[in-house]
Amino acid sequence: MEYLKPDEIVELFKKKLDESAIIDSRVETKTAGVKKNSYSVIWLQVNPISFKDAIKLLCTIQFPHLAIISGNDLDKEIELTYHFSIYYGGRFKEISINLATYLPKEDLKIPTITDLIPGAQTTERELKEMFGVTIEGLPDLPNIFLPQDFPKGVYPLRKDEKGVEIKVERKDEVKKIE
Amino acid sequence: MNNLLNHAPILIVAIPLLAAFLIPIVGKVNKKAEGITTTFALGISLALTIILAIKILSVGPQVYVFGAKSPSLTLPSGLKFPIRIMFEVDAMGIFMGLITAIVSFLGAIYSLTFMGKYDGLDKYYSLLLLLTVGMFGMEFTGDIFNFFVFLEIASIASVALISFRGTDLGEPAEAGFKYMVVSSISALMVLFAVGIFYGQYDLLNFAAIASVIKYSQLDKIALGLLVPVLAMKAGAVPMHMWTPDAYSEAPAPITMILVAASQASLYALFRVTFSLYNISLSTLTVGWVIIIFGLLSMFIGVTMAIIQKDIKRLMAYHAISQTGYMLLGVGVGLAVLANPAALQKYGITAMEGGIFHIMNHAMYKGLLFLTAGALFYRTGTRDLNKMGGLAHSMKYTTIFFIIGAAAIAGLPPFNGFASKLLIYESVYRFNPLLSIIAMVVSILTLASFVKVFHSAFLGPKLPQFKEAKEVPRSMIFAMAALSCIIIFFGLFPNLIVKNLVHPAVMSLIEQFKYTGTVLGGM
Amino acid sequence: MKLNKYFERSLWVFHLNTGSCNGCDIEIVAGLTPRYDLERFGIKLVGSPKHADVLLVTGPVTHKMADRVKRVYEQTPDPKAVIVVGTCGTSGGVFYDSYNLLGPVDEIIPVDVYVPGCPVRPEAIINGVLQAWIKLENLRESMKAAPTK
Amino acid sequence: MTIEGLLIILLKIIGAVIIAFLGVILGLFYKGIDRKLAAKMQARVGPPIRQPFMDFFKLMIKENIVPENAVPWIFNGVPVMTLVATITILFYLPIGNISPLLSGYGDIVLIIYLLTLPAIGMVVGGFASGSPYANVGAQREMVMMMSYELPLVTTVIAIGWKLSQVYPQLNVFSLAVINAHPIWGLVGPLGFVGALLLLITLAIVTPGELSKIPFDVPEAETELAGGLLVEYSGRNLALFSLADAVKTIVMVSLTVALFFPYNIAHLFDLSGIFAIGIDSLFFLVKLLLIMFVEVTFIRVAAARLKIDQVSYAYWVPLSIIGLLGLSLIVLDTIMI
Amino acid sequence: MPTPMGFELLKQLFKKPATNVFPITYYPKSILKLLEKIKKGEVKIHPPVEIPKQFRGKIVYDRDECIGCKLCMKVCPTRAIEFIPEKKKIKIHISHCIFCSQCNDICPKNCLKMSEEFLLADTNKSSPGLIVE
Amino acid sequence: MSKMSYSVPIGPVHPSLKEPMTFNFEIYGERIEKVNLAPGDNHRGIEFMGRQRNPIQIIYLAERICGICSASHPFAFCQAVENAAGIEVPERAQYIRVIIAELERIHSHILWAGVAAHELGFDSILYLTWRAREEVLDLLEYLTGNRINYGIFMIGGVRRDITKEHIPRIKKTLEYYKDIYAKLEDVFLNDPTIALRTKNVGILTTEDALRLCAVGPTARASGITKDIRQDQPYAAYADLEVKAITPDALTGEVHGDIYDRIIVRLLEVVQSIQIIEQCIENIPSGEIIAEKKLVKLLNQLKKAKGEGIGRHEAPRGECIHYVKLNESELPEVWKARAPTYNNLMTWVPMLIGQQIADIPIVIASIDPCIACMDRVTILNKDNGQKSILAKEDLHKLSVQKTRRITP
Ligand code: SF4
Ligand code: SF4
Ligand code: SF4
Ligand code: SF4
Ligand code: SF4
Ligand code: SF4
Ligand code: SF4
Ligand code: SF4
Repeated sequence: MEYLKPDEIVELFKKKLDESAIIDSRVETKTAGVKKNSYSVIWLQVNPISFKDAIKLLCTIQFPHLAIISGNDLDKEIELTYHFSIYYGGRFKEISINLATYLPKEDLKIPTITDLIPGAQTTERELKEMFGVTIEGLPDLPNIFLPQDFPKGVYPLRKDEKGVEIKVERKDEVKKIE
Repeated sequence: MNNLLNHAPILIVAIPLLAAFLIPIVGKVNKKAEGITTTFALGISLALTIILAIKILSVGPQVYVFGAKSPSLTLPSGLKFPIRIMFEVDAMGIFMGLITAIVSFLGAIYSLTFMGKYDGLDKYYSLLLLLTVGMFGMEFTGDIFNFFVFLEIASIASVALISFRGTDLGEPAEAGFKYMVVSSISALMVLFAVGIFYGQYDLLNFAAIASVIKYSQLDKIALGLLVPVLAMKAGAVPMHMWTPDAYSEAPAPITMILVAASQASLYALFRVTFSLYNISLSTLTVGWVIIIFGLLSMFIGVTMAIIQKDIKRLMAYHAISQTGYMLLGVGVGLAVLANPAALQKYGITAMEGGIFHIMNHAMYKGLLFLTAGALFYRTGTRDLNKMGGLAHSMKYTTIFFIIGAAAIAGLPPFNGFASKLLIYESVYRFNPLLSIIAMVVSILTLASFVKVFHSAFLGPKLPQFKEAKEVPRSMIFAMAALSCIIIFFGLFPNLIVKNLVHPAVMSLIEQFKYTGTVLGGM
Repeated sequence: MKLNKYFERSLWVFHLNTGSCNGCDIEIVAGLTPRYDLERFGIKLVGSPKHADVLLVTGPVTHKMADRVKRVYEQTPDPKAVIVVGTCGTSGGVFYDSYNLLGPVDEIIPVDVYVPGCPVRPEAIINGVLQAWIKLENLRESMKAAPTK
Repeated sequence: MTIEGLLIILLKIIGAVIIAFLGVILGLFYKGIDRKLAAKMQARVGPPIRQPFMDFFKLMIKENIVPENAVPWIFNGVPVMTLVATITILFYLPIGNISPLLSGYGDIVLIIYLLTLPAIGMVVGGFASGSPYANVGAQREMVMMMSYELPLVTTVIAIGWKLSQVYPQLNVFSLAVINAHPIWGLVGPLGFVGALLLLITLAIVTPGELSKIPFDVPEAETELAGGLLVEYSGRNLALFSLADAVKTIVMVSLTVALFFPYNIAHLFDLSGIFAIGIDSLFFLVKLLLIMFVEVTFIRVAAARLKIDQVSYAYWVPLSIIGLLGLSLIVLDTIMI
Repeated sequence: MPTPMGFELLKQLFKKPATNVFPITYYPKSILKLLEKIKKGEVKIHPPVEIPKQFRGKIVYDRDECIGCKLCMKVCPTRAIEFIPEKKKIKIHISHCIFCSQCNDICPKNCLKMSEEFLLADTNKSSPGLIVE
Repeated sequence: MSKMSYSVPIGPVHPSLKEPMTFNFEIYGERIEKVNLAPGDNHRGIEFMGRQRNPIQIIYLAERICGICSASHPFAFCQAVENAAGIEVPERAQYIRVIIAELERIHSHILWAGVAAHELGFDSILYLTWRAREEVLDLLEYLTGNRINYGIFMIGGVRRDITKEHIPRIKKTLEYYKDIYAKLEDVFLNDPTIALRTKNVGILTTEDALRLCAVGPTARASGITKDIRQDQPYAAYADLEVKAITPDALTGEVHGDIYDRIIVRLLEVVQSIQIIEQCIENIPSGEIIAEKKLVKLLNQLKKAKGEGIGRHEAPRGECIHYVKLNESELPEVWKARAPTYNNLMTWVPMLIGQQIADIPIVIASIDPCIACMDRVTILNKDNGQKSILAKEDLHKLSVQKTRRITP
């Protein structure tokens, strides 16, 4: 397997995809230990339209390991970050790649990647349940973490009116103990 | 009274026969009377059988010659051929007769309510009576042609009864048809054998043939015809394919009687081998043949049973399996017939076990079929998967089922254990493997019945059987009577073995006694 | 409810995790292992609440588990005792402010002994059992004194 | 019936009560020893030896919960039946040189059947409770039961057969007779090996009969949450645990009776009450040793097998060992 | 069984068990009487496994030193610390505390310490033993 | 035997699960046909709670995501915050972190070995291993002040130093494990009953492991050499030669069965011992924390802006935390991914076709931590909440039971 340098990977993405696909890119290099060996983390922001292509491209480099998808409710849109890593299996070879994409609240749709990476199912289902993102192409499976009779249209990790009502009432106030 | 007693053998047969013809007429007058009449007739038969049994066991075999001045007239010695038609009832015959009498009487009682919802009961009861007549006949007759005739009567009645639930219904009709084919073939074979004997010796009387039999090539052929055919009628593997269908499609009381009927065939098999041929044949070979039939029946029967879902089919396969025990016990006896030392040491015990098992089997298997009938009566299904939780509502049936199941599995202190114990404790001396297999099969039987018990009786109450309640009293009575017999036999096996089974076994072994009764001092 | 002196000598324990972090759970198992060996007091873990005398509950009670805790409690035959192991079961601990918790345990079922600690050391669990013994023996004494109760 | 007859019956009844009582006590006591030894081997202190008694008394005061789905009379009846069946076996077992209370024709076959009764009891009880776990447990117990029967029966029949060849006039299936004629003295070298194989067979059947690891699949705690007995509580559970304790004694004494019926009183020229005493003591020691080997040690030194592995183990290798033992004994006899 | 574990087990049969018999080996005749005896000093309980220095047990609070700055409350992950405004002092609920000692670290006056006491079981979760003032 | 399919629920309260989790199996005879996982019973809403606390408080929350590897989540979380806020960790602290993490790995793997043996009904091994485990717990208690939930991690470093006087004790413990390791290996790998139960059971092929994104020993036992300590070393691992362990190191082959998972974990115990030895050897001197004053630290975090990920190879596999700070006291995003979350899906190919009796050991074989996987939020809804196996379901199940056991 040929190894690409982090910058080359970013270049590859920019080259192979449309111009508008990669909105922003950043390569971070971190060091650790006494010897200050370094490793790299790539942060890419991808246009939702080209998102699936980006994943496909990623798969051609090496079968990537998907850690998880994290979400962040930014009022008007939702930011999804797919945390991947590639080139695992060799010392200091691994590169973390984080693909972020912003979905507007009116059009919360993203294609599934389970056809490429079956292991993504759990986290995609979680995403669907927690943020109400429609995963196109994901079979309509029952809830994985939420109860089956969870009300439709409520998405616990949203911060807007669709999130859960935050009603933290302490069952036993400290004072109650006395 | 004594006079009447002398006529007992014929009366036992004649009363049901008469009743059979009376039923349609009675039925015209009063529908309800049909069943009562049948029960009454069979009750008298039962009483007479018991009386006759006491007499035979104390006095010795009884002969009844038709048309003679004195019914017990034996042929004067020297006279060449016993020409007359005659009944000859010895300890073995009456042993079987008792089974028939008990089973048919209880069957009739059980039918009183069980068959209540069907039409055409006049036919039913007539046929039931005819079946009984056929069975009594097979057991009492001393004449091989008559045996054929009674076999036919029993067969025809059985066919009609098996398909009684409706010739337009697929399964009963098919089962009836199968049984008809089997019966026809066996009847034909028996007839051939009759021909062979008649052709060779000009004789039809068992005793007479036995006294002159030469064990010629033709005799061997006759044996070759009779053994498999009778084994088939008895439902031994590998000629058992008709039993599951017939047993499961016939109404429960009839199934019970059919079990006894196939045992009548078994009886005939023993009669042929012991009374007709006895040591003139190479007993070791034939004995082994029977043992192997027995082992096969035991093992295949039980393994087939385990996978059944229809409760009556399952029981039918167990019937096959249990027949194996009888064949095993008697087969071992036959195998050592020519070896008096071994016969004394364990052969007789083995045969006692086998013969005792016939009686026991008729009782507990009858009981089990009746409980299956009771379940069917309340649930309308025989499919175990559809039943469940019936112990909640049918307490008595549950208890009777437990008794029956424990008996068939040979658990102490029920009768099955008593006879199986006799078998285990004797056949191992012939070959240790026999006992091992017999015991293992017994455990498998147990396992199978535990499953049935679980499927049908245990578990939560099913909504569809919410209405199910205990079956009517006449059915309970029949089952209770059988249960009592089972427990009684199980608690006092020695009493039965000594007084009933042992004489029967001896009468099989001591061929000369049998022939001697008929042929006088010959 | 009947009590005899054999009851506390033979406490069979059913362990119920209602959303704990496992810290306490593994300490309970550790309590059974050679170093601590709870079995010398006749304590043994059983697999069915029907066999249990004591419920060892760990964890704040999550919504989903609340119903089950109640059911397990009901299924446990009398007489029975409940011991809560760990701070989070006692009061919520770090999980005090989650809306998904119905806990602490005593909100759901009656609790006899609390064993705070995060996690509790196995010896503290033994100490918890000791408290239960004391409570039971006191109870027996009082029942003897007033048998009508 | 004569007065003497009545007296004998009365004596037998008293004897039965005493034996039942002693059997139960011994069973619990040995269970305590078993637990203690197991704990010792696992480097623990373990419960006190009287622990099983306390467990029993505790269970007796516990509430008895009958599940909704169960048929109460069957559910409650089964434990009693199980216990009664096991205790009945005790009456047929010889203790030291005291011959069994009941003995007659073919008691060993009877014992084999009686041994199935507790198993059946557990199965029915499991089925009766209507819990899915108990159900699976009950199915497994049945599979187990069917599996270990062949080797068990082979062992018994082989010994009976050998005895019947040497003493044709004796009632060889009576345990008293077997007890009086140790197998080892009757066989030649080939038969000795055969008898050894049979002993191994019986030793491996024993944990199966008793549902102990590695054959405890019906109760597999981690899989079935207690399996058959999940739904049982209180008194019923106490009865089951008693039955289990007694059954352990029974199975172990069966090994003693079949293979180690030796007594030592005559070595010391003792007779009368002393002989009975010392032989009973010796019997208890034998029991303990064999229990340690067959039950305690095997159970702590093995993992639980799966049900298919268990039934394979019994149907194939063990049955072959048993049948091999049988054939060796037969060969031995025929060649002599 | 002739497996590695089998030998191991047999060996162990003749060794001393690894158990630390805290507080006593077996259940006593009567636990209440035992406690009495312990109180009187007639019986000694077997001590638990030795506790290392710096063990994080129940909190001790030096009330007089405390200046009521509430910093400890700010970092406490469990809200175990309650502020008593009238006295400008705090009160710690042990039943809430997870013994993280974060409050010790932040306290400017070092008036909080972790003790070695860890046998805290109680039948009442707000008993005086579980509240530090 | 019964040959009908039927479904069996396991959990959430089931003796083979130390934690609540629900499985639904469709079973044909004794064979598993279909598996449905229904996690969520242990959900405590930890990420949600994290939104209302400051990062220092979150450390303790992260620690209690799971008490078994209670160093892993704080380790990953602290790294994530440090990356997001640009805090440099002193080198000495990096070494101490690794020592603690590796000690924890020893404890966790030995614990797992005992649990696995217990699932197989082999309690003697449970006792043997857990007795051996006490030693490392004592050491951890000695170093950190607690047996479990050590509370030693802090943003920017560690809270307690490992001083000279600690070293002999650490060495003694390592010697103890070197001694006992041979015994453990012998007991596990040469026992016929264990082999019978674990060889060729619960197989996960290399391809499945890749496709399902398996991590940790579960992936490595299937032949994937994935180990962050090797792939993207952090803290002191960057100075050490750590190699991912696959079962072929011992047997020369990879089967991906439970036996292989046992091998991997056992070998990793040895590896951990070596790592700790090297760390003690090479530990640099210096500070142990970037900012000693907690108040200052809190203020620094309040002003920070940025995102960062922190990764740590926990005993069960990669643990990854993502933190986004946005000039606020509370973090904007905190996402924690525990190893079991990814390994969850591997149960399905492992379980299909196995028997009921294999369920506990297969489930245990990935060393699951349901506690940490279930941390996602769910709704607060007072009643009417129907769980996977409600009483009605159970009742229905028993009703259907007749269908199950068909002779
Ligand atoms: S008390 Fe602490 S250690 Fe115990 S379960 Fe709760 S959070 Fe975990
Ligand atoms: S424990 Fe095992 S056997 Fe029992 S129900 Fe669960 S999966 Fe089935
Ligand atoms: S030790 Fe921790 S939990 Fe306890 S009071 Fe202090 S900060 Fe709060
Ligand atoms: S931090 Fe210290 S001084 Fe400040 S309130 Fe807390 S205990 Fe008192
Ligand atoms: S009742 Fe439900 S939760 Fe409880 S053990 Fe049974 S299946 Fe599991
Ligand atoms: S023995 Fe059973 S209940 Fe006890 S810890 Fe093990 S699995 Fe849990
Ligand atoms: S990986 Fe598992 S054990 Fe480790 S911290 Fe996470 S939940 Fe706990
Ligand atoms: S599954 Fe989670 S809670 Fe259970 S032992 Fe593993 S880490 Fe602990």
